[in-house]
Amino acid sequence: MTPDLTADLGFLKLRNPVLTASGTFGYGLEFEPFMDLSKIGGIVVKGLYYGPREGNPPPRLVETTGGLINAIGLQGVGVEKFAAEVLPKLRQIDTAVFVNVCGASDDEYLKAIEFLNAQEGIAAYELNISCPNVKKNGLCPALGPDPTYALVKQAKAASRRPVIAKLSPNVTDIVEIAKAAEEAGADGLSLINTLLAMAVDIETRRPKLANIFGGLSGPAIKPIALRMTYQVASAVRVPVIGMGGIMTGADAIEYLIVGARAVQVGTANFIDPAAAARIAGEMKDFCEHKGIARIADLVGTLKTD
Amino acid sequence: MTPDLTADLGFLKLRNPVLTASGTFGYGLEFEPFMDLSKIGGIVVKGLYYGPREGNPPPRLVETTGGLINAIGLQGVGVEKFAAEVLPKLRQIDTAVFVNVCGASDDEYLKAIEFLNAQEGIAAYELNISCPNVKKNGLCPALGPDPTYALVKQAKAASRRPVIAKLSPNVTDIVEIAKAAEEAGADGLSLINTLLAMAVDIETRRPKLANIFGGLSGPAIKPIALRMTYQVASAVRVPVIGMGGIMTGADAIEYLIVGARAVQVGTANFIDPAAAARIAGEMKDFCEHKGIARIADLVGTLKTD
Amino acid sequence: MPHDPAVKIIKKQSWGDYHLFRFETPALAAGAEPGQFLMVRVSDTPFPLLRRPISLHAKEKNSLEIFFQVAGQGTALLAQKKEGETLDILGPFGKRFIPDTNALPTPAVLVGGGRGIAPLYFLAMELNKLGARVKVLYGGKSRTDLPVREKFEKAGLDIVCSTDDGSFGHHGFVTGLLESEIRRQEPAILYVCGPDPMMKKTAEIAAARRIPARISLESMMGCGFGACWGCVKRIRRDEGGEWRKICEDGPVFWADKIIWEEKE
Amino acid sequence: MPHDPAVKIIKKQSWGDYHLFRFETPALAAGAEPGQFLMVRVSDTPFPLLRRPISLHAKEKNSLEIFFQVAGQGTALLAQKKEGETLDILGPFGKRFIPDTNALPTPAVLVGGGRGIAPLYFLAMELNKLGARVKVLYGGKSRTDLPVREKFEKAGLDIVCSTDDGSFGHHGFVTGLLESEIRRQEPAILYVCGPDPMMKKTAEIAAARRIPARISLESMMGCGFGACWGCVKRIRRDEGGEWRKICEDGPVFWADKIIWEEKE
Ligand SMILES: Cc1cc2nc3c(=O)[nH]c(=O)nc-3n(C[C@H](O)[C@H](O)[C@H](O)COP(=O)(O)OP(=O)(O)OC[C@H]3O[C@@H](n4cnc5c(N)ncnc54)[C@H](O)[C@@H]3O)c2cc1C
Ligand SMILES: Cc1cc2nc3c(=O)[nH]c(=O)nc-3n(C[C@H](O)[C@H](O)[C@H](O)COP(=O)(O)OP(=O)(O)OC[C@H]3O[C@@H](n4cnc5c(N)ncnc54)[C@H](O)[C@@H]3O)c2cc1C
Ligand SMILES: Cc1cc2nc3c(=O)[nH]c(=O)nc-3n(C[C@H](O)[C@H](O)[C@H](O)COP(=O)(O)O)c2cc1C
Ligand SMILES: Cc1cc2nc3c(=O)[nH]c(=O)nc-3n(C[C@H](O)[C@H](O)[C@H](O)COP(=O)(O)O)c2cc1C
Ligand code: FES
Ligand code: FES
Repeated sequence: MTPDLTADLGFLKLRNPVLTASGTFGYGLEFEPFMDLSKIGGIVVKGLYYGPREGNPPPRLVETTGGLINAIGLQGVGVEKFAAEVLPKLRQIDTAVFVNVCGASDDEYLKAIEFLNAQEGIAAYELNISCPNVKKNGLCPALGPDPTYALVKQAKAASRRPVIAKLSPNVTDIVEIAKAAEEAGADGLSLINTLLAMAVDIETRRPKLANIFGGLSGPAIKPIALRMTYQVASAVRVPVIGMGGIMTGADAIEYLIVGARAVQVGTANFIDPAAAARIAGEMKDFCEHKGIARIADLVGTLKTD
Repeated sequence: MTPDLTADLGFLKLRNPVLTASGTFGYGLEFEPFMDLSKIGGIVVKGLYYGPREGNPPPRLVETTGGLINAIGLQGVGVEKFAAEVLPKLRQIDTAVFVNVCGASDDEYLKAIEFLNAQEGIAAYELNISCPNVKKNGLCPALGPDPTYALVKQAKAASRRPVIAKLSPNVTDIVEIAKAAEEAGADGLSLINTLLAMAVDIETRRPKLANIFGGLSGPAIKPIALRMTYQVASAVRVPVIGMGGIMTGADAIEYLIVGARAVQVGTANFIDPAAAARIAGEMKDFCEHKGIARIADLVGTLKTD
Repeated sequence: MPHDPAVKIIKKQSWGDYHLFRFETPALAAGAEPGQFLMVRVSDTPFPLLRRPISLHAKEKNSLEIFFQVAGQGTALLAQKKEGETLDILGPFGKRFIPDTNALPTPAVLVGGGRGIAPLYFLAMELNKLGARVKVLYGGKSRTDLPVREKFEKAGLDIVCSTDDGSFGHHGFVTGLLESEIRRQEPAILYVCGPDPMMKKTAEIAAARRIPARISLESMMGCGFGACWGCVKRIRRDEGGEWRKICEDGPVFWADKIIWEEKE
Repeated sequence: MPHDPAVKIIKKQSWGDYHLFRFETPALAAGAEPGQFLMVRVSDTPFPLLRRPISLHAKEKNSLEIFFQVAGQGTALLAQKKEGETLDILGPFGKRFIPDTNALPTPAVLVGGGRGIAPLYFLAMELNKLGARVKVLYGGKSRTDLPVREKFEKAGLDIVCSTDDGSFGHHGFVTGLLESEIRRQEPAILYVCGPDPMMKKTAEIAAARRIPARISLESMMGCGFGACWGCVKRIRRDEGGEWRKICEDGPVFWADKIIWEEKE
């Protein structure tokens, strides 16, 4: 018996619980040579501002033990070019497309949403309120419940589509922020974005990133991300999408067990461009092996007695 | 020419900038078979409550990619037994001894300090206001500026010795907490304690730690810890002691460059019980190689123009 | 200083998942005793981060042997090492199996399950030298799960096997073998190492018959030498129990001092 | 799908820090062109996390060669691999060195510094086949830093060397060799790969003499195939510059399009 892999986000049913994380999967098409994109639950495209963006000067990447620090700074084509050149191609592909929406101000988020509202072929918006690479010291709306509430509220009012708020791990109490987003009407929450980090070249005594700070991702952060996913999933009613360091089906299943309805695969895509499809396959194998009929039955089953 | 390795903490001069981190070096004596303890700057002993403490049930450890999650829960003998059985032996050793002081309430911290005030052979207290393994959800005073201020202020009043406040990384704005501790009179700041984390066994669907949550340490967290050390050292005047994932002399030098006057070596001691002495040696070699006459000249020299 | 950063593998034998290494290491072999273990660095990269605890399996003048089973990524990396390569090892650590010399004339029964047989060979050889009558009970899942059986036989040791699937020796668990052995002749002492349920069952049998038993416990170890307090298990004191370190106070304990965890 | 998870090393040669591997890999060799690179997984553990970019050094029907220098922990792990072992490799990626067929009769000069010689062998062999007159300038720190010199000679290619310490060939930088070569006979085109300062200097020489030059840039790469936007450098457009991906838009660029970083 083949297990039922569908993941129910409430506003949307996914073929399976594996999405690709924003900024680690380009606009999706880059991965077509490696993978059948209809084998995964969906793709979250690289963060888009309303207009095109230059991004940060290089070096933009540093590898660390089990991790990757990036300070790309959201280089991108902007929503217009995306709608004209990328979306038509994505519409040919049988997978759910999430657009990760960015803004330097609340208004810019809304402008991007309004423009995208008029385009077809988008399943939902993922509001990137948590990018640490844009403002100084990693500042972003997701660091406080008030800016989170205000922005999500406006985004919901402007949007004709479901809105997922993507949370930052660089906070004292992520549950407080999650609840603010939920109260403001978010249809779902995704977490975590990267952890603010740095590295130093001891020869030159310079930061290894031109931007000084960047965001840490990869297996190094999985234990922190899993803890936060558990805390948030235990405290809100909207669906939670977990991510951070997922490299294998087993990693993804840990996220489901602590309460995530779906997961996103990020850094793993760089090492294995077929990672998301492989992970979905490994999750299926796990279910078959254990006789789990519906993968959704794993969600939130952590035993803590 | 042999470089001058001394580290000046203001209230104390250390032979070299390498201390061992609390909870990773036992009470110091465990390491005598492996290392000449007079080769390092000093030792910070395992966290002590006023009374003896049972600690958490096992499993207490999980290894992760580049990291270690622990939920020891500060099992320990308490200050009286420490003073009677351990301190006399530590006094025979030519190295600075820091006592990491814990408490379930402000009063318990003060009781421990008052007792220790009467003992000889202690260089300073490191106030552990940041252990994530004792209360539910990792709660601890270092999560907020107000409890930090209140506790440090009382500890300073009670103490006849310098007080170092050990900060938590599980916060939105570590600079705010650092400043609160400085204003309350802390003679120095040490950071970071571990990051709140978890792991799940997908076979049993149970947390891999009996305590559910634990604290993540090791090279995985170095990029986050280094960033926080830089932020804090740039914002306070009191000396800063940096730690998190230091495995080599090069790692330690990164911390000095971002502004730490000394460092602590933690998880590395488990893998290489002579790590602290080795790291001090590697730092010396670096200075010799680069013609750096005084290691203190490296402190805070990060170029960010 | 019990640290040898370049222990040479002078012999390697493999049977499926099981591997045996012989090391040339006078530094670590000096004073090594049965029941003790080594902390082995299985790679020179930061992955995996921690050392792995592995028991002493045998000792000759300047050499030591370990016998291990691949259980995960660390032991898989260890298994890839070849003869002539070197390993960074700390140890030996821990409290030894104390040979109960009072009981020497009546047999000491050694009960090993799976990889738990590892420390019992070293112990059996020592007891043998001390003139004790030794009987070894060795349990595995199936015939291929008993790779060191012949080694005991070649050393002239009395060994009886069991397999869960009956493909070799007694059909059933090694604790079943133990029960019939006890019916035949009550042992003076038991020395036990194996999976948790097997050790727990053995402890129950020993308690019921009031046979003294020494059990070697396993635990997740951060350091192996008493510094991290990560490896504790519940050990009985006069009254109540306390968390004691397996690496330092153990790994060998009297069976009746161990308080077994209740898990679902 | 340009992914071969088990590329077999069928030949290995080593000279100190430098190593050459020949792979049997029809899948990756098909369509591989000079200037392109592979993304090589140097270990099967999570350390190091990322693949490493390595240029194509040579190609035969079903096989490819790489030539690399140990630069850090990743390349050190790669260097430990032995003949018969397999590697997980993606690629080839990137834009090739385009042979400038217009300029074929006058010489194409290939300028390589250190490990930067790697892609130039493949290119030289191709240009040679196309009937171009090729001259190779190869610079190293010292005599032992020129391990593939003989390989070029054996292939009948015209190669001249320089060493920083004068222990072999021209005493000085390879850019000095280039300047005298230009004085002798102005090349139709330059193909360049080496350390940043060497490439920058070559670009300056090329600009001053208005010689077209193609330069292969290096950069820290997260993925190698255009997905991470981590590898960018400043490349000129009509006016101003923009961050372009080295892995996808490069690694080979026209010299006059590259905007070199100003670093202290
Ligand atoms: C004192 C002592 C002596 C031992 N002697 C031997 C021996 O002689 N031969 C042998 O084959 N094995 C022995 N072990 C067990 C061996 O240490 C583990 O199998 C090994 O650490 C697993 O590492 P891994 O990376 O392969 O597995 P991991 O991927 O880390 O884990 C695989 C499984 O093993 C469990 N595990 C991990 N670490 C330990 C540990 N320290 N102890 C017990 N279970 C663990 C995990 O919970 C998991 O279920 C001994 C353990 C101890 C504590
Ligand atoms: C397109 C391309 C083709 C290349 N071809 C070859 C080749 O044919 N032969 C060869 O020997 N080397 C080649 N390199 C360089 C090679 O990729 C690096 O030496 C290698 O990635 C360093 O990895 P490491 O883990 O050994 O060093 P690390 O420990 O990661 O770093 C050591 C040093 O190398 C630098 N470095 C790290 N990654 C890169 C990178 N991707 N590019 C450049 N520098 C880096 C670091 O900044 C550091 O200074 C190429 C690089 C690129 C981008
Ligand atoms: C190179 C890179 C670029 C990223 N860009 C974005 C982005 O544009 N928008 C966003 O919300 N998150 C971005 N992220 C964060 C990831 O989506 C994800 O939250 C994070 O990497 C953690 O997952 P991982 O550990 O699986 O990579 C980026 C991450 C990386 C590594
Ligand atoms: C097993 C273990 C026990 C610890 N116990 C304490 C403690 O008692 N008091 C304390 O302040 N920090 C404690 N810590 C935190 C360390 O002192 C240090 O802050 C942290 O491990 C980061 O450094 P590292 O990455 O070098 O290990 C402990 C860490 C570990 C791994
Ligand atoms: S393993 Fe560290 S105290 Fe026992
Ligand atoms: S290396 Fe990832 S985009 Fe170029």
